Amino acid sequence: MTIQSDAAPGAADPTESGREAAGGSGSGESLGAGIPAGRIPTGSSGGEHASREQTELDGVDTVDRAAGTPEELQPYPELGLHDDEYDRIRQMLGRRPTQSELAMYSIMWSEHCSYKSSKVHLRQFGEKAPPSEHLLAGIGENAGVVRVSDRLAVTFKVESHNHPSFVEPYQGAATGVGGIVRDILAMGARPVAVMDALRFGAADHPDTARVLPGVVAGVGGYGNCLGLPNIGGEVVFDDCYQGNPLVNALCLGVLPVDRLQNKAAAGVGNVVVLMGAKTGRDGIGGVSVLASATFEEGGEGRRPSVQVGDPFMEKLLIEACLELYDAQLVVGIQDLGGAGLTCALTETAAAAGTGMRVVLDRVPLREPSMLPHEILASESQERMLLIVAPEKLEAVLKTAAKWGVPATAIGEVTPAAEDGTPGRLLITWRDRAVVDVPPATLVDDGPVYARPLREPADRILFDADRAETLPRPNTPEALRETVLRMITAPNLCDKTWVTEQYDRYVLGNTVLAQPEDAGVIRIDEQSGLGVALSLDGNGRYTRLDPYSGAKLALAEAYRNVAVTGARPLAVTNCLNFGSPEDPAVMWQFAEAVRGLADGCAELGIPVTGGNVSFYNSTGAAAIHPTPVVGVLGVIDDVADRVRMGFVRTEHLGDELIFLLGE
Amino acid sequence: MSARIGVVTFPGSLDDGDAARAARIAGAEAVPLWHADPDLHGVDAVVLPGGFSYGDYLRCGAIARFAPVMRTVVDAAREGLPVLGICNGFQILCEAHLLPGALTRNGHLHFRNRDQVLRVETTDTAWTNAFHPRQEILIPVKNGEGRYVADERTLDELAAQGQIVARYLGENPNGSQRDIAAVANEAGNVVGIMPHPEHAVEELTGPSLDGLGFFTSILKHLAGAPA
Amino acid sequence: MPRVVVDVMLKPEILDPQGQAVANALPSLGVDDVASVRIGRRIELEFTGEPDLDRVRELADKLLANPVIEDFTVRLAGADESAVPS
Amino acid sequence: MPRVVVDVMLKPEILDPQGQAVANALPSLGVDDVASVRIGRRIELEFTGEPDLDRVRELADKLLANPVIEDFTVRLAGADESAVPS
Ligand SMILES: Nc1ncnc2c1ncn2[C@@H]1O[C@H](COP(=O)(O)OP(=O)(O)O)[C@@H](O)[C@H]1O
Repeated sequence: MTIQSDAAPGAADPTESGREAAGGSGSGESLGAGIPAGRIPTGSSGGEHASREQTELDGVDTVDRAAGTPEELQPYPELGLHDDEYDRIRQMLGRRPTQSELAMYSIMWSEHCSYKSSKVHLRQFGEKAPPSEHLLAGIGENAGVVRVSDRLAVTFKVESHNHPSFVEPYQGAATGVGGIVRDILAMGARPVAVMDALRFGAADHPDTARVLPGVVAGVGGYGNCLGLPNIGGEVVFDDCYQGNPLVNALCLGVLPVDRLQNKAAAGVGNVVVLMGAKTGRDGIGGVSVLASATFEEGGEGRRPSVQVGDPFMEKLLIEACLELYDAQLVVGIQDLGGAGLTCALTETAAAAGTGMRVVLDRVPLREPSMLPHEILASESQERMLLIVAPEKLEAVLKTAAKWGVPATAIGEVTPAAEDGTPGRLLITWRDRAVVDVPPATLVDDGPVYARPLREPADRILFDADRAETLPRPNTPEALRETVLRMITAPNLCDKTWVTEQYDRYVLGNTVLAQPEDAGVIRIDEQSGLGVALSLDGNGRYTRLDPYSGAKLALAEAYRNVAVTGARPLAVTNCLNFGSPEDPAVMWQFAEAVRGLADGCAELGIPVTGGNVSFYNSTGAAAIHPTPVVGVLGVIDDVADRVRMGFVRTEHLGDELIFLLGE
Repeated sequence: MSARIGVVTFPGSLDDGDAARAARIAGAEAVPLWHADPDLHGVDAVVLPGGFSYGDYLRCGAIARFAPVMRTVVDAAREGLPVLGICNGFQILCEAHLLPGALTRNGHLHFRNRDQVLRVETTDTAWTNAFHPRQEILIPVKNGEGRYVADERTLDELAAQGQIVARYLGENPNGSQRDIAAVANEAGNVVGIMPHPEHAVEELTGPSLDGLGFFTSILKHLAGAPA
Repeated sequence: MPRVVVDVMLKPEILDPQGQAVANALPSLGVDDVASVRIGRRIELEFTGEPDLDRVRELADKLLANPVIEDFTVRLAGADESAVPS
Repeated sequence: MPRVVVDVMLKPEILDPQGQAVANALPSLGVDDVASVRIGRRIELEFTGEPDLDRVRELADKLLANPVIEDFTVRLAGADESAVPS
């Protein structure tokens, strides 16, 4: 009994034709038929045999080897895992993790993926949320989905790409847009618009001259090439973002209600298909310690953790996915984001409670020498994971080929255990098991921390420093001076230099965009149905009072949507904060979440999704706590939208101007 | 029977839906054409839409030019089939040598999207006969590589033979030579334009309705009005 | 595997705004002995067998360069030149 | 005037979407013996005096290349290489 030839050691060249849909009539059928269980060796291997095996495997750590070498030292601290977290992994597995498993736990239990510090607070969004009959999918999905008519739903979400955008502004911002677009796509929606909220250090700082043009060109480069109109955003300057700019990107998508997709890898025997770009050593900076620490001491240098985006591939991926949805060819789908295959495999399996068997050798690679943990950790962009019924596989590969997108069957869905406990994720490489874990342990059983909170000591000073005590300009000269100062302030100046680099016309449905307060997109040409969106935040207010600051950001976005004539329906948010290990930051975070949740309850609209970005600081100094809030509203006929400028009428000169509010 | 206007979709085309909508608003039937299918399905005219075909990698339009559909389009255009290339479509027409010159990186090196005033320099083409001579129109421009260049002799010839179809008025948005925004072939059936008429066909979504003129022109042309 | 390098540069009479932008930035970096900068493309083609340079020239003329605005040169890469990944 | 050529290529492990798009287009043009294509920049600097290659390397590192994702090489142009306009 041998494994199929294309998974054998000699056949590691992934470019070999026939592996990819684009290369021919496709391959995966054999996988659909299932991999006999007996092919995965399970017995323990001893002495001589083991060492021969190890050379064949390039020293890669297998499940057998892990079981036989319980005391082997592993670089888990370098991967960001604490002693107790590592102990829990050992306990859950009943042995030490393999290298690949360690990489996977370190990724899935990271702050970024597990929300381990924020979870206890974010619960309020659900608990305090008003009941909403519009919500088809909420927090926990790739993006929240809101029903806006009998037939149509919209989905939207904002996400951060702050750190990558500081390292490599163009690519960091570009892949930030690419990532949020795939989230929207994964829900079954066609992406139809983007927005971007940007924060930089001082406008006249030399490094801002590096970061800002790169970020703006990257947001534009990727979004323009995808054909998504940019309908709004923010550009804010403040010293606190000097070493840590904020790049928050939002995407809006539209779907027919019955096209909603989910990520569950349901249906034993269904095929797991990887579609999109080849996998390379992108963004594996973190786990490269696994190779260097254990095997190639001082060998390869730290890999650049920068990913390069290919918007053209993403555009093809979008068209291919939409065609698959419309033909009802996929059972489940998940985008590959920051945590790559690791996240997509474990989340799809955990969502269904099934197991999964994956032949890692089948993953098409850009660099054939990649090791299993690198393949699993790779953050290569423009990839999606599909769950496909075996009889639909051929049609899926054909659709992918039509759009020139590689698609490869890499595994299959396996049953839960007989006693009803969820199945296991079994990953093989060169015929050996390198991962054998219960998927939910990575997704749901990660650590959760109620971190200590402490009100920052300077709050008292802020409270004492009332606006009423500030000197007011009270002479003509002082007024003149104040006005001049304001109109030359970077935060108030015209943002055309930025917004002109974005296409706002593509798709022909942009009803309002820059310089309006909110973007408005028509989503149904027949009825004129449309949605309005605004994205707002204010780090300074939130620094002064996180609870009110978050509420104010919500109120601003809500107002901006309401003034267009739209009814606000739902909220997304991106919470940009410093280190959660700093009690003062954690207090800011807790207060801001409480404020946002209370604000949403008062306004009667739910938070449908969002993103938390911690560890935003320059040196030891955290950025201002910066919740960025997106509000979505619906307008029955976009022809009724209200523009922000005064409208010229026949009675020009007779118009009355009112100031509403206090 | 309404005129049938084919709109080609290349991998990476973005404004194909908009071009089809514009054709429909003008009263034509829009027929989708696929880059890999050399058959033009009997259309009366073809639009090569805007976008980033093949990611605009290498040079804009360089790879799309070799698509199977383009071989047919090139032959048919030489026989008189009206073809309008918008933005990326203009770039493809230049790469395919159906139009002289080339489109290069904007002088200021940025992608730029703004509402732009143009002057229609000739109404003597299949795509501009519905305008009046020297009409000033407002349509969006949006490109990163829209700077038209050609050698001086070609530019002189284009001017002399009335092949300059439209010029930028006011600030030149990309550094195009002689403010050229659109050119035609000698016969006037093939026109390339950098700005986007298909984005100025509806009150709600465009800065004006001026773009419609290109699509009503082709209908007039096909109905037998002299080109 | 043998590699062919195709260098593509804008014709001298065509404005190269990118090169100009770099040239303009140099003095502020203390570089004042550069008279001009031109920026083009370097294309490395890795062949599975012996490359036919004439065919590469044809390819360059048709696809890799636009003869309306660009000049190109074609040559076999020296063994010492940086390699594309295998 | 002496010329220095700076060749800038993406690091081998970095995705090169441009090169990939060209490589994918080749078969339809009848070219099937190209295994991979990488596209980078060729920068020609024309000096008024004797160029100091170490200083050019510094310049490449700071301005001409993006060392996060790109590698570069610096060399004096041979007399036979295509000239930039004088
Ligand atoms: N980064 C950005 N991306 C897209 N649009 C932006 C961006 N920054 C600002 N805008 C848009 O520019 C316009 C003016 O912005 P701004 O000066 O911040 O106005 P306001 O204070 O009214 O929000 C708004 O329509 C806003 O959406």
